[in-house]
Amino acid sequence: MDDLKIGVFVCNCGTNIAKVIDCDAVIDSVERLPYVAVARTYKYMCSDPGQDMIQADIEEYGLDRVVVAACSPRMHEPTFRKALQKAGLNPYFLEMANIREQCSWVHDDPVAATEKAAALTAAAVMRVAHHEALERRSVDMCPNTLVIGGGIAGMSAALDLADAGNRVYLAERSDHLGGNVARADLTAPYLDSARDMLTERVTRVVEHPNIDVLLESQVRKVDGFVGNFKTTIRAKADDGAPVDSVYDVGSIIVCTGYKEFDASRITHYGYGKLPNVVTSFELEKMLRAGRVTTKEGKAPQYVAIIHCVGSRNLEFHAYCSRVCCMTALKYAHEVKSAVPGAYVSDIYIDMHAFGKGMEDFYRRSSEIKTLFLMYEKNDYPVIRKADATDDCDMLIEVNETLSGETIEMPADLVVLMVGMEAREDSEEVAHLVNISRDKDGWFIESHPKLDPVATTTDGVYIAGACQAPKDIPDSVAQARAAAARILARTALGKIDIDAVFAEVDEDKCSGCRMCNELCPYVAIEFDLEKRRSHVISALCKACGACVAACPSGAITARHFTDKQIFSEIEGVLA
Amino acid sequence: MTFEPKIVGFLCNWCSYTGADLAGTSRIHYAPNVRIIRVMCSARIDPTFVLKALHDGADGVLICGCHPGDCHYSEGNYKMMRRYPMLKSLLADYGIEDERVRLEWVSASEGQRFADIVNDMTERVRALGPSPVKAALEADLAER
Amino acid sequence: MTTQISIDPITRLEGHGKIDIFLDDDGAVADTFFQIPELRGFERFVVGRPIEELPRIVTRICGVCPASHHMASAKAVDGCFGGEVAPLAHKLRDMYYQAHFIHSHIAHFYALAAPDFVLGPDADPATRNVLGVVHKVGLEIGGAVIGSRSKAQEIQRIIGGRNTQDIWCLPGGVAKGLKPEELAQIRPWVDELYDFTQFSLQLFRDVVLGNAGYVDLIVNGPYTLDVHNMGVVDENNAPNFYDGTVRVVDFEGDEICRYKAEEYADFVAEHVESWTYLKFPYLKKRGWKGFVEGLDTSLYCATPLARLNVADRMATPKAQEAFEEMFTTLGGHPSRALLANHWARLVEMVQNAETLKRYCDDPEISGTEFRVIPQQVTGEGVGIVEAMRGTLTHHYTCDERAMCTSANLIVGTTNNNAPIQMVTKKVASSLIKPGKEPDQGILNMIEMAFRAFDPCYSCATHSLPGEMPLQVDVFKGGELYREFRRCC
Amino acid sequence: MAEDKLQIAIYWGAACGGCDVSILDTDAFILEIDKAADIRLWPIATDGKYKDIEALADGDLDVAIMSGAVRNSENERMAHLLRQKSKVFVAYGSCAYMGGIPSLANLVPREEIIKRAYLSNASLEPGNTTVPRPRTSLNGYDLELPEFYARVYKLDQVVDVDYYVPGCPPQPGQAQIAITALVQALTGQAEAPAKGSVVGAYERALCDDCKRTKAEEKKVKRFYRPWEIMQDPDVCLMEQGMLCAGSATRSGCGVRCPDSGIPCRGCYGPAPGVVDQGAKLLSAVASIIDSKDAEDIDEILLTLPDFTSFANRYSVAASPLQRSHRR
Repeated sequence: MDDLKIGVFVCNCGTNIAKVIDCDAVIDSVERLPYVAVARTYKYMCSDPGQDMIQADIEEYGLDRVVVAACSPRMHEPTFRKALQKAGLNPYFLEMANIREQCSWVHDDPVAATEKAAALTAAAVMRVAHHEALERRSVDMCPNTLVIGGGIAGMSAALDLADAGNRVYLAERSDHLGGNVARADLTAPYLDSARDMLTERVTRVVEHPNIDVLLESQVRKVDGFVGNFKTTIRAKADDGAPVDSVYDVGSIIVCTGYKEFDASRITHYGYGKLPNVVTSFELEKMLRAGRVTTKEGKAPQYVAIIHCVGSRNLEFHAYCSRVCCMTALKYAHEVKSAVPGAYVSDIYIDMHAFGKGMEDFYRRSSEIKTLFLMYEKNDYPVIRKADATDDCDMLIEVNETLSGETIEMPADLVVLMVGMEAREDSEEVAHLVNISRDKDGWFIESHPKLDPVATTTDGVYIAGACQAPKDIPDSVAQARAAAARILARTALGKIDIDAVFAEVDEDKCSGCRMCNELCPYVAIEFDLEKRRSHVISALCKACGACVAACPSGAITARHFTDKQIFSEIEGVLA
Repeated sequence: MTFEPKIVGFLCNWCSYTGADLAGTSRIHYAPNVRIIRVMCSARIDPTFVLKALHDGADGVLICGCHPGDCHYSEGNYKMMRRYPMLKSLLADYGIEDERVRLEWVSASEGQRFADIVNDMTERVRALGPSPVKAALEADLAER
Repeated sequence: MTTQISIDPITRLEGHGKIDIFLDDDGAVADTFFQIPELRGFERFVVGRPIEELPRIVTRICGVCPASHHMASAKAVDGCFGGEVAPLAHKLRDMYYQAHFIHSHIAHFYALAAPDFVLGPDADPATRNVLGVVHKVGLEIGGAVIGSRSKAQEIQRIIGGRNTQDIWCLPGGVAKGLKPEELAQIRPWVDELYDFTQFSLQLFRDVVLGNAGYVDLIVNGPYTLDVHNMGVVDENNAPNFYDGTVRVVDFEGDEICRYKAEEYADFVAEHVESWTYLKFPYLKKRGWKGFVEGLDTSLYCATPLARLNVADRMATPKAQEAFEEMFTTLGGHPSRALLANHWARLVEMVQNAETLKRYCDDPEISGTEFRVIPQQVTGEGVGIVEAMRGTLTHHYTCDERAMCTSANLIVGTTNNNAPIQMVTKKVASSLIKPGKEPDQGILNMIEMAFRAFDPCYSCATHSLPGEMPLQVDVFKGGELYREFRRCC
Repeated sequence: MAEDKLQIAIYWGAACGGCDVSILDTDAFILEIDKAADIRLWPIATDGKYKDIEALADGDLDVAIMSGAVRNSENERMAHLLRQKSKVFVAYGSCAYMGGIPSLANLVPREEIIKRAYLSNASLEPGNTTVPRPRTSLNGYDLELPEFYARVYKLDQVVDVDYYVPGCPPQPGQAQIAITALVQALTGQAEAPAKGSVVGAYERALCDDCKRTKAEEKKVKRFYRPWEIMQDPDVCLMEQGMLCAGSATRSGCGVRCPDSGIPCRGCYGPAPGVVDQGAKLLSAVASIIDSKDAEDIDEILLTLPDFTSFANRYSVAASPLQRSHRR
């Protein structure tokens, strides 16, 4: 370490940084630190000239470590790592100081902000001195994929993968394919038949030579890591006894879908008590059977549709279930055609008509004389049994916000647009494949915008409504995106493993086994013969839980070593 | 001159650090007293880091991780959740005032919350005055 | 003008203790002060700890007699839980403690006391050590000494897991029992140890009692004090080291008082002087009367001899024979001859070995009911044992979660603090007189007085170890003009 | 004093003497030391003259072995003197190495220690108000006591230390290995260990040598104090809910405590490279608590009171905070 040469590059980010932070003062303060060979500022470090400057300095000064004080590393760390690599330096010899998002953008006192920026930069300098060269590695990629869930998303993903020549195991818990779409009649906004669409998919899947459909099957266990999973699937055999089979796959797509909100939880809608209050899925069933009637078997004269049942409220789910508005409009059309002359009222909070063809659909729904009534969030419409003198079964009282009046609507049939919910087995599934769930139980994607199908577990993807409420086109798009991600990897035949992971020093490991159960990715295995723990680097996600927990300091987190963090502490406090 | 506390912040990469970045992109202004050290997960935060920060002169230590149930690594933050009360009682035995070390859950979308926490903690630590650690260790040396 | 003599083994020297002797203008001893310069604060820093941990913390008061602290502490902790202890555990602890007594007494007698008697107080200081003893009595015997000490240590280790910094006791019993195969292993050693105690007594008879000069020195020398005696006895008034009643007998043999452990604070109190960290225990009902001798004094010794002085008899037959022989030679029971402490150790060792034998023959000793789980926290306990160097008292209180709320310790050597002050002055006064300048002899004489007590300042200050290194510096007119030194 | 013999001093600071006993307990090995070396100072066992040590030139002693912590001005003075006179200075035993049990006193203010010892305990002379003072003038005589410092120091907080021998006390066999290694290095028979090394102990934690079985499932629903349950003598104590510092403690002691049914309390100090034994133990133990609910965790921790005195039983002075900072 004696002859280390560190270059420090402080970015002005136009004026984003420089208008608050005195970048020259930062340079002055870090120049005095050990090993700093050169320190410069530049207008835009991430620009090509900025990167060129870093590369030129690496060459000219023989730099072996680089600190860039600029934006968040979450923004440009990959950019500058590449710059180092191009100049022949190991990319992990970079450390960034976040002086924009966490300094110039949040502080207004230039003196204090400059002092803090200098401290953060000093910490980066002190840290980077302890950085080690790390190499990414590659392992063989098994081309097979396990798709969990045989709904529209699962089938779509399976078909793309299978069409490309790869083996797909499609595991479905129930005894048939199709998922929730199989429960629908027509689809919005073009009123196409869901059944036709699904039949095409199911037939292709079942007949596809590269797809093994495993009905009445549940995934029991997932071992291994990206490219090399071993999955155990329990199927119901002919005689009813369960049989476990092991499948080798390189990737897993979770397409477990959603379940509908239980309408009886909202007591004031009287679902389960008032016989003619039904859920959207119950209406679908009537529509599929071609007969829309009341419990008494009569054609309803007044049909009321209530939106956001379980969605968009404080009591149950704050989120929007995304498909109900357009489905409700679809019902307006379908009810009108099933019961000509019926009056349809549509009681909503906001009409979410995003997406292709939807606004048109909304307009067309108005044209067929659907009565739209708007109510305030959390100010629920009240349903009561009508008096014998009334010509309807029920009366719905709505505080209508557009008119500002309280309106009483007659109804013979009330349709509750039940929202989507994470399935009750989502926790179990998350555990099985080691992915995370958000507070509502939906699986979490790797990045909400840029990586919406990958998860925190490499090789495990999510698609469809298990990730969040979604309509059919979005589910299919996500499924096919997941398939494309997998195909891109199988095409290479190899996969890259991140260079950042935890390592056990076997000369220090005492075999206490404190760490064995801590890893969420089951990346720690215990060698019973040697009595030492060992990290399977391909499985490790580098969270560092085992590193902190190891009572004898035998586990090291690459790129987040104790020494590196200690120097950073010293740096920020220097 | 008012006393400006130096607070070391240990933030998990996925939620809290991102939340702090969000405070930046949202231009939410807050006190400049917290210096952030990024770790991948709050589970990586060895209590030694906190002790070292206090030894090295920090007036306070702020630890932030994902909300329970929201950990990027499934359950890392629970490890921190368990270490925290033990660490706090250890620190109390070493005479470190309660408010100098704090654990907060900050999600990637809670830029405002992060800023509020920093402001609140800065005020509380400012009210406590400088950490006694460095001064006491120096006074020990002077006695000898 | 005052002349100051510093006998200073610590502050400017190797050990931990200091004697200042002040001479008057004529050169006679005006006053002496024996100072203990250190304090560690165990009584305070054990507060707040789980009470059951104390037996494993307070052992660090003294690395020479950790077993004594461990036992006293364990008993105090038992008290905090209502006092229920598995009967087998009491036996095992007592057995273990006998082994500790044996190796400690062997070390003291052969390494520290024997040089004075075997080689004589006038021998060349360079040879007046344990190696000198070995040379005189023969290498074979030296081997036996080392072997016996190490066997006694090994017995302790087998029974309780460690032979130093003991760990074994838990509230209600002990952490491990004595397996039959372990018992079989130690059994022959116990017999050998018994033989060794008989050998040691014979050695004492041959070497010491065979020399009229020594006997005279013991019985009639300056090493006597008219203070009382303290020791723990069983229901028959025989010495018991692990458990019993504390009995105090005056130097004429009359009982002054007896008390149970939990009553200790009614009978003993500690006086504080600002010039030493070590307190001065005295008989509380008599009040602090200063450093005075006589039947009215409130001061007492707690030493091996004091233990035999308060006892009417020994608990085992061979020890009883030795007891009778000793007091007959000393001219009656009780005795004030401080140097007889060395002999008393040998007598005690016989009882220790005989008791060990008895336990080895106890059919229940290798049972498995060695601990009961305490059912209640009663919050207070006092544990008293006889440490090698005197009666040792640990007194704890705890809260309902069994966390220590207070601790008070009166340690073996502390009991003897005042007598040591006094014998120091006595010896100094007999040696330093107008016109008689102190010489090398002062060292030996003072050292012999100290060794009689076998003081352990590690224990006494809850801080400092070991035996007593000594240095005498004689100052006249503020100038150092004589110095005599020795480490033991 | 033979010219070719090593010159050695053995000394104690604020110690219990157990370290010296541990050297004595090497039995016959003492005679070997005696052959290879002149022991110039060893208060517990041999003759030696302090003034001679003072008269030595700097570096005349080959090795000084000091046990005990530094609690007062006298301990410190001796540490400096021995350091100055010796080529190699060894901190011997837990107190010298980490502050030891005496450094638990660092969690308590000095004044409270004095108060408890002399002003407020059950057996004090009624009405006593006297406390020991550094200087007392009595009948015209001036009496001095060393200064009782505000806290305990480990040796390397006071002087430069070359090697450390851990243990309370060091296991005699290990002491022998450590001393042999030093003697061989000093006589050119072997390479000297790197400065700052811990000698006389292993590189792994105690679990490596502990015979108790360890299972994969290490989860704690509640802790048990050693007296609260009857233990299984063959199963990891941590798995039985008993706090054991073995996993965070260097091996070398011979596993005497867990082998006898008593959990390790950490006397051999942290594993190599670990800054604070207590923080590491904390981190590990917390990680295996079986709960994800903050309130539940608090409940569970009620079964583990006073964790601090387990975390740093032997190492308060060595922890980053070193002492209580309560004002």
